[in-house]
Amino acid sequence: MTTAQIIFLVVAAVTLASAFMVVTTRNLIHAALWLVATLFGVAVTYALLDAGFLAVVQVVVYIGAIAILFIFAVMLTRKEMRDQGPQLNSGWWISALLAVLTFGGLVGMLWGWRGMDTLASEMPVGFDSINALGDALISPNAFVLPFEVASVLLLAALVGAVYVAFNPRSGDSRK
Amino acid sequence: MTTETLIWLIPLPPALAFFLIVLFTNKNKALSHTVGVGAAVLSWLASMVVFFRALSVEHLGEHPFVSSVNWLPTGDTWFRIGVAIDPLGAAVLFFVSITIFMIFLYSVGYHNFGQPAGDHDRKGLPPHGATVTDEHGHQHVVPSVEPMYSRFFAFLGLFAFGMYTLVVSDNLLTLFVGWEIMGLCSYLLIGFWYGKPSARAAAIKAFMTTRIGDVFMLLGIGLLYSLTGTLNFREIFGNEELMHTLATPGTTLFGLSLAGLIALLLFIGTVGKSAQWPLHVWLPDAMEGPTPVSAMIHAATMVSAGVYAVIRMFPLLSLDHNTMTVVAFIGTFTAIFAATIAVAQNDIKRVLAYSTISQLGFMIAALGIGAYVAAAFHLVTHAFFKALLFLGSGSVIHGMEHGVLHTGNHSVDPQDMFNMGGLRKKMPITFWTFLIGGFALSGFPLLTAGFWSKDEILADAWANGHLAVFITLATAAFLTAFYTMRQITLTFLGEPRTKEAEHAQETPWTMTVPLMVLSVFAIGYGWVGIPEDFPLLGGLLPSWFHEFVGGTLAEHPEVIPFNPVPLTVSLVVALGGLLLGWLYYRNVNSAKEDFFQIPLLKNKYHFDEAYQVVFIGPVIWLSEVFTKWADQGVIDGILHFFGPATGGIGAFIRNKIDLPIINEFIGDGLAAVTQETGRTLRPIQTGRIQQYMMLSLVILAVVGALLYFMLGAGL
Amino acid sequence: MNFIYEHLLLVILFFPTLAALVMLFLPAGENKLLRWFAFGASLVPFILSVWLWTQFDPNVAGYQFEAQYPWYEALHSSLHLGVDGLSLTMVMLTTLLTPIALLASFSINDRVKAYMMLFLFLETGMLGVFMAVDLLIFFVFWEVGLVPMYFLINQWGSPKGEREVRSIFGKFTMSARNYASLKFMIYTMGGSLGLLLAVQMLGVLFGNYDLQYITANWSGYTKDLMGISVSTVKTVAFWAFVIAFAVKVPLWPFHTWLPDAHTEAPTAGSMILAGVLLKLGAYGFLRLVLPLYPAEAKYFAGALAFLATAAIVFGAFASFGQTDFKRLVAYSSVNHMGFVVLGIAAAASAVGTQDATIALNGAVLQMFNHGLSAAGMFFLVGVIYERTHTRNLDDFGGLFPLVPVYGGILIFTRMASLGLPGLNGFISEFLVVRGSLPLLPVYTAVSMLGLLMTGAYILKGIKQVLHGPLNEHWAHGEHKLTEINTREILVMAPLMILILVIGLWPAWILDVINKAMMMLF
Amino acid sequence: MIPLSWYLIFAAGLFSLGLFGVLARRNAVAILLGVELMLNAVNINLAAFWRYGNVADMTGQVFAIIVFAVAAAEVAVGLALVISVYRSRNTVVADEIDMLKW
Repeated sequence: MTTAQIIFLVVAAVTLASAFMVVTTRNLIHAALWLVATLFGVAVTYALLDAGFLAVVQVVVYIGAIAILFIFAVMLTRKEMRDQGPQLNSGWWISALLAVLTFGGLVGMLWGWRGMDTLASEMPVGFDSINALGDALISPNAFVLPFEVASVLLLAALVGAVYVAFNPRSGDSRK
Repeated sequence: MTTETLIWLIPLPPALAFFLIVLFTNKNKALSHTVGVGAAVLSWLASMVVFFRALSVEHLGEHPFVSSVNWLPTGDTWFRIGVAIDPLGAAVLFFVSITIFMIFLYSVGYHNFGQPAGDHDRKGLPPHGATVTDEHGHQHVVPSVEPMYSRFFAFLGLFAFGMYTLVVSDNLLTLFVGWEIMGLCSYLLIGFWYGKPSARAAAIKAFMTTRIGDVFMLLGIGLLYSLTGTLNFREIFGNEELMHTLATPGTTLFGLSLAGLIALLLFIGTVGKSAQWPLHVWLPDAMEGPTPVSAMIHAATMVSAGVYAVIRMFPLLSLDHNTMTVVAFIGTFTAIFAATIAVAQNDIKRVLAYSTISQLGFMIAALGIGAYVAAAFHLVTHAFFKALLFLGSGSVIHGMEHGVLHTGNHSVDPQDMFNMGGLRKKMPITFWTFLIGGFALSGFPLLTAGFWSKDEILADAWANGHLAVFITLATAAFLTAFYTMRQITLTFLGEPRTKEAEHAQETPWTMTVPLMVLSVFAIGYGWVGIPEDFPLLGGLLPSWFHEFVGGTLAEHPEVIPFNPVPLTVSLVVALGGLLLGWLYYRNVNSAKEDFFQIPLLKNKYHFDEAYQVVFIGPVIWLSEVFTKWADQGVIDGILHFFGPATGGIGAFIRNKIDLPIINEFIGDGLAAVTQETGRTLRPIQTGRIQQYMMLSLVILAVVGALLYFMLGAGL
Repeated sequence: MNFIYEHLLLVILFFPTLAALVMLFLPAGENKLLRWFAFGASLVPFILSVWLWTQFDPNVAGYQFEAQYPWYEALHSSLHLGVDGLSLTMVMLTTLLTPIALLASFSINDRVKAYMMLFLFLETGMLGVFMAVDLLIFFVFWEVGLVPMYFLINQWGSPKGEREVRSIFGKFTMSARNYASLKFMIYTMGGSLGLLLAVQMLGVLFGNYDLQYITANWSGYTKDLMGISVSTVKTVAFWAFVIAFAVKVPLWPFHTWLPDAHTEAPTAGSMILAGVLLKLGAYGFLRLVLPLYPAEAKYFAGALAFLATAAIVFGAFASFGQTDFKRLVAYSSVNHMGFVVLGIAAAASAVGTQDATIALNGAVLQMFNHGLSAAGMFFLVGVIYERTHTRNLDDFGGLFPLVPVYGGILIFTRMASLGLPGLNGFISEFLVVRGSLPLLPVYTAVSMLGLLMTGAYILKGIKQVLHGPLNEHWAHGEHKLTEINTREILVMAPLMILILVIGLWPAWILDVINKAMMMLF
Repeated sequence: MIPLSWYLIFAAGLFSLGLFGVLARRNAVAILLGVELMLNAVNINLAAFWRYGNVADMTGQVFAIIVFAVAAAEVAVGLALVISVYRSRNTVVADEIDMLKW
């Protein structure tokens, strides 16, 4: 057991536990907060994988924006739900079974794969992954087009979200 | 100015006058006739200059005045048009310019210039007279001015242009241009009083009848042009090799030589234009035109053009014996045929019209027997005396109309000779000039021009051994003298038969001056053609005409020796006819007493009716057939089969295939099956997103497992 | 200026379309503005074609002012334009008649904008045919011209009249203008089906549609095609071309669309229809049939001449039999265009001889002349129809005293149509007769019967309209016939001047035609 | 050193938990929470494969970035939809939002 392994196992356990709480806790606010914890765990995992940029983006975008958005959404819709009543469907055990089966299936499939025990090679000396990522994103030979498409997608989502969430009864002064 | 330039200019003034009057001066009567008469004077002056210059040239026949320009490009070469004056052209130009000038002058008076506008006159109808109040308060009816006065001068101008063009042309095409323009003018002038249905019909009849001839003539021109590559008279006739080729007998239809065929086609044009049998029917009807000016145009000038054209083409004509025979036959037959009809006519102008046809027949017959100088001579003299007669008859009618206006009895026909009588005293100038013209027409011996020219034709016929022609023409000449005397007697001699005739009046100077001028020529022009060896008179004056016009051809026609037989015959028929006419008709007072009112003659041998049945009826029937039956029946019928047939096929496909099979069975059937299936499967759609997802996961798992085990087993 | 000169044909061709598109943005109700705009716009191509005429060198063989623009690369078809003496004459005719027709249309008050736009589109369509040096372009413009004409007849045709269609399936009725426009469209399209197929075949065979290239190679082509002997293919293709053009000319027995279409079309539509559209067919004969199929044309010259003679004779007879003034004039077009084809047939039988050249000169000049006189005639019929709302000859008669100026113009134009020497029709008819007579003597002689009947129906027209006792019905009150007005005289004036000028001095135009014909054949 | 399999199994677990949340939770917002978990699991995989493959090839990371973008978009639109539905139907329970059924 190396230090890295121990760190990984701890992080993984915390992350999975938080994730479990996300899907099971009754209070949605709590669920959202557990999600923050999970996301944070994933960010640490990225760091472990030497993907520093991803780790930072994970924290900034997921925790800083998405999770907060969830909390807002929960608060906006919470009035009726309170915390009463079941938070799970009546057929939740089928879902659980399916989830377990999926996990089993995935693990089972992975088990026979030869690359399972591959170890990470050393990072090349002087290799700056952030620099390389930046190059890849804006290089015409690489991913500038998907990158731009993603930005268009975001813009479309922005417009769409505003349009969908817009309340014509309260906010539309034109009517 | 060179003579050639002058010749080019001759036809121009009348054409300019036409455009000036039509476009600008048509509202002003005085200005219009000034322009018209002025143009006629200019052309006349130019013609006289050309004529006298032509006289001064020796051997004009070999060295005529010619000038030409490129006109139509035809492949590598050009078709050239131009002018030429040779002896024949000069002679014709002489009489044409004088008569045209006289006509213009005469028209001023005839259309009552200076008289008030009519009370009820309308455009398109002859003037009916105007009521005027004199200083004493009496109301008179006086002749009224023609409502379309200016237009008449415009038409006359165009007509003169056509005639001059025809005369000065050096080629057949421009001759044809002038020919057709005159055809148009004759149409316009005959139909001048278009308000009268009879005039309207006569105009069309004239145009169509002459057009039959013209169409053949055009074919002839086309044929000649394509065979020789030119239409220039001199180039064709001067080319002996070509003429020889054309004369090769038996190469075309009916065993005619090419020359014969072309000449025949061209001659048919003349038959139409010069109103020869069987296309003579239009000329008498053409008298519907304004009396008598347009009639005079048709009779004295335009119809001469037909003869002129044949004389022009004489070298070609004479190449084929068969064509010559046809020409001689048609001429001779027309001469006697028209003369017999003329005997039975009562309308003063119609008598003259038939006499014109008959006289033209003389000329054509002369050409047919080869006496082309005689024909040309008769052409000129006839033009003078027939113009005189027509103008004279117009004067008579004008005088009679005066009488009609005076009495106010419009039922009296001012043109019927049986309504006249005794006009000698009322209209002395008209009488004397008419008498001169009539005697010239009859061939009154020695004194008149008609005698010399007619005598020459008879002499030629006799000398060349055409006995049948000689006898027929002599008979026709006798009839001519007879009906001319009948006309003079009925019109001028004896006592007035009606009140109107009593009140007839002499016509104004613009009408009588032309009469006097023309009567001078009707007498004097004969003297230029007295044969050299004529007893007593021969040699007193040189036989100028024969010398001059005979020089037109390369080969100078031989002078026929004097023979007493034709001279005697001519003397007998002329004097005999005149005498018999006077003796018989001085006692006849009405149409009923007239022995010669034979229905067959009176009805012109029923040619009009026959043509109506044989030609016009079928044409109208055919035209109906072509529209109603062929186009709208057969062709459109076939098309109308396709339209509805396509529609029918469409309907069949729709009703029998599309609707039952495709729509109901396949289309609706599939829809029903789909619908039923959908209805059955509908409960699956719970609308719950998580159930969908679970289902898809289960299916994914099952399919994935299947694939994994099956493929995995295979791998 | 330099740009215009270099692309002169393109500018002439598309200026009307451009103007029509600009018209889209003009206010619809401003009839006066729309009329003058369209008229002014149509003058531009005319002025440019006069310039073209002056710049054109008749002594140079082949096309001039050639210009090639990419169009359909995949098919190797390009917008290849060019004019020679033949097309130049026709371009002149088109650009001359369009402004005149537009000026004649000033009395149209119904949907002026659409009407004027259609007319301008029509001009482009017609000009395109005359300028095309590419078979596919030729065909495209050939069909383009139909569409505006269809709508002009269908929408602005004479509103009255029902047409009873009888067939073996029974009878039904439809409005006359509907019937006429449909007939016009279907007839022409049906005729050009074979043309399309034949054009496609040539295109496939040679890999491009360039007219010069195909002309140079096709007549000498001897290999079998698709397993069929080349002579069979050529014969079939020849007849496909001939039928397409024969419908348009129209030749007997493909002519029955013409009286209907002419009669129902609006006045200016008839003018253009008779003046230019009929020429497209004859132009097709000269531009495509004779150069592409010299051997077949020679072989079938007799058949063509037969149809032409039939058109001349039957057209004249049928015209004589009409009681409808406009229909009478319409049938006269059949008669006159017959002479064009007679000349072409004669030339086909002996290409290269002087007779053939003369016949062709006559045919082309006859096309131009008929354009002038037929346009004039239809306009004059329109003038009187506008005032009286009837075309029945029996309703007229005795109008001369009421409308002397109109009468004079009518007689003048009718005489031009009759072929009176001194006016233009004579020159061309004489040349055709002169050229055809030695080559096809029998047909030419028979066609003289048609020439005779031409006189008959023309005089009938004059007699029935103008002559006769004063017509009281049209003389007074609300029916009072008014004299032809200044605008209408202005429409007729250029036509009449040209008729007279060509009649007296034809060399200026005939020289261009003659040289073109010499070099073309 | 950590073998690749650890990351993969970790990601699989995270994914399965997310899947359970998506399938079992009633609240629409909670379903979206589950979706986020699943997306994170995928991202872990992408990052891991990048690290254990050719480091110079940035495809894995780029994909992860794009997944971030998609996730952000999805959340924004998804939550907007939820709020919109909540306004009109006054519920966020997924089972009750079944207007799309037959």
